[in-house]
Amino acid sequence: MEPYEIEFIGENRIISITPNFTHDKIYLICGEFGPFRAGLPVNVPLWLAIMLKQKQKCHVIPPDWMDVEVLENIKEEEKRSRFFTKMPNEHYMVEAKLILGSAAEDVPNAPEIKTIIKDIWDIRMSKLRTSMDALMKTGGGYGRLDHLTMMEINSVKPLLPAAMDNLLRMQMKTKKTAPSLNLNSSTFSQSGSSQNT
Amino acid sequence: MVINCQSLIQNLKINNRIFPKQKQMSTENSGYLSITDILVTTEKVPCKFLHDLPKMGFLDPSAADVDLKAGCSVEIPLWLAESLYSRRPPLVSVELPKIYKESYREILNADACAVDLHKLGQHFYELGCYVAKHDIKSEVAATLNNTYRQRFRMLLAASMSSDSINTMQPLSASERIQAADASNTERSFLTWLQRGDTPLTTANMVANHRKRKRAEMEML
Amino acid sequence: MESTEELQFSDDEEEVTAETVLKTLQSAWQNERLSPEILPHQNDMVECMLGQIQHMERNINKLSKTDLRTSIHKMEISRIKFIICNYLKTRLNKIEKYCIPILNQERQRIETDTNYLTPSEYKYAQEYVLNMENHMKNVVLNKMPGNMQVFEMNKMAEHPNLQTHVFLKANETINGVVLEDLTGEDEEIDLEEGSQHILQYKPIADLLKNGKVTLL
Amino acid sequence: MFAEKVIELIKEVDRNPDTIDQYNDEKIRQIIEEMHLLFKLNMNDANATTENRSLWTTVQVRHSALERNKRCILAYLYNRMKKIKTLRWEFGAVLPPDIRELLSDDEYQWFSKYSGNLALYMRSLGQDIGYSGIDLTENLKPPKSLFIEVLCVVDYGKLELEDGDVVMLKKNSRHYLPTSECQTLIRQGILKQIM
Repeated sequence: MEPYEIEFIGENRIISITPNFTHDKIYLICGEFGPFRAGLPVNVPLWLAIMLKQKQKCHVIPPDWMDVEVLENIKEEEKRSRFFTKMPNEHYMVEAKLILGSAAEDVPNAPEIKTIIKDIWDIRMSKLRTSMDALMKTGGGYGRLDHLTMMEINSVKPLLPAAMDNLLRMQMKTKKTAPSLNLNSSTFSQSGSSQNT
Repeated sequence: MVINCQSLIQNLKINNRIFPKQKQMSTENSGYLSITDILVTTEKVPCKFLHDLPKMGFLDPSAADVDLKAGCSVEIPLWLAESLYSRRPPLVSVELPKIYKESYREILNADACAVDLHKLGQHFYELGCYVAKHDIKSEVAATLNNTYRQRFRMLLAASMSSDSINTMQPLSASERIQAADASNTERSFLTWLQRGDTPLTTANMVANHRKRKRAEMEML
Repeated sequence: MESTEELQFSDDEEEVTAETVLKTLQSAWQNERLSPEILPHQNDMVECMLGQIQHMERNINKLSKTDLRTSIHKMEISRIKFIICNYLKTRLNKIEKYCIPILNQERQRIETDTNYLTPSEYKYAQEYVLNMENHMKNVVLNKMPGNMQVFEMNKMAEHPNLQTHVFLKANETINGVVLEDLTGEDEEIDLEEGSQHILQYKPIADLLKNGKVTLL
Repeated sequence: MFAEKVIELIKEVDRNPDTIDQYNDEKIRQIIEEMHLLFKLNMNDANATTENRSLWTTVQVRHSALERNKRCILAYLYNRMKKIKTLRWEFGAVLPPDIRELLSDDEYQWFSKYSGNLALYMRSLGQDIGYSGIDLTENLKPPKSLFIEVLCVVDYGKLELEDGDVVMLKKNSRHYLPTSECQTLIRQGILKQIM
């Protein structure tokens, strides 16, 4: 999948906004949202929040985890742990990119937050590359990847699954018991005769 | 609003139904129409003919005879070698190309990353899979496996590097494709991250034909 | 303009909202995109969503152009249209690529009423194979020497690689998934609810079709 | 050596994966000629195998070459078919003349049949609930905004929008248009999105 498709999936997440307008409930196919009261927080899907923000109809309320202290802790924990830590949000990268991209002024310390999130991403990706190399070295055909987010998983495609496929294919093709691959396995026959030497 | 889609429920139920186990081919697709497999099987391998082949002297460029005699060694394309080997009894015995022989296997097993597969074996893995069965000691299979696993870190490095020419240089044809795919993934992630929005773009073939047309016009 | 009211069914207690249908369709799309083989169709979900869109579009026309809701509804419709188009197109790509084995299996599945393709998709696949065969015969095969003229269906068939490795998340705990090993030492693993794995597609194909795992 | 000419065809396909070349009528003809020659030689030698049994081996070698030629020609055709399908999705049902002439007459006929089958399928979508079909060549990317700014790259002419407005698309003119109504023109390289 492409990153913008993962973003599309992540855009369904619900976040809070403070609208600057008043409106009754809006009935969408994906659920009902509102009522909207100017100044009062309300939950909407991320795509709608961004859309309203672009129309200057709301402030985005940053999710709890979008905070320097919280993120610094996550970053330290990620550095310390051999494993992948559980992220506060399974689309953290998408949410960060969209909110910091369209509503940076609603997020205190936005530039720092941006940097820390990218740091966390880089630490996790480097860990992921090390794990991939280890997995291939042991010749594994199976791996467990708890807590990796969809965007992170996507960033090792097609490399990791293709490499595992290649190893397996080579093993299958060179297996002694396997019948040899005949390119032209049909036997020659002509006008009904099928004699052979 | 009440929507009457009766069948919807049935469909939700289908999700809980156990689907019948299907019979599936367990092997990879034969690759009959695969361009890659065709190119791999064009590579030449040394063979020893076990029977006389009247009128086939031209297969051996070093001999002037009309006929090819049993016992002579000739390099022939893999597709022909495979076909002649699969006859009962086999018409040829296939020998290992040098990259799969013991001296190279030792080098590969010691440090696979030091070997320039671009120079020594464009289709190292693919060709290796075909010729592995001709190795009596069956060490080729292990070498292929081992080489690929060792060299995986070269793919990782190539996919991360901005200096693609140098890191790609020693890779085999299929390794290059994997490294290029991986670096595309990396690039499209970075583009996504840096740009606010991904613009709608001209379709690939449309753009490439335009480019080619422009290049042709400029040449005139 | 209400569309999220519960859809009601006379013969069943189950209630399905448009929201649920959309979620089901979305995960069908995701799984279809990520699985090597074609999955059972979800035509009822697609049609139900198309009906919702139609209904919504009619209502939008009643709103004034400046009404805030107009652009919000239009955006949501665009999003759902993207899912539907991409989902159907993904299926079409697989149907074309693996047309020969898909048609062979589908013929058996139709007999047991467990078809994977919609009637339109089935018709499309049949016509597609026929056109391919005719083209190859007309252009080259018929001009080849006698015994070379046959269109060899089995050789021409391209098969999905069911041994390919996929990423997945377990929607519920599943015990005893058997991972085949070529050395003959099969390994059994448990997939705990919420856990994520990379493994071969084949042993989890049925779990995917039963909604027990989601591809990532 | 056998079946060498056909490899030139295969390399042709391999070289330019993102464009389609002129159909190589002449080479196909030559390869089929080679096949007929091999076949004739085999017929003669097969009849002579009673006197010289080792000729049978020679027959088998030629037979392999025949199979190889067949496989490669079919792979050439098949890979072109894949590209022709892409043409349908990217350019639409009407091909620009300079692209059209890269296809053989038979290929163009196949293109028309493919296009017709696809149109039939797309028209069937949603028919049961009163739709007149869905165009799957649209909505290729997730929507980000309802309107986008575009630059017109060629003199295209009038474009009538769903709401009845008519826009004149002239080279280098800029427009603010509904995303859903200019996606196809962007794909076809007529409009370019301005970011």
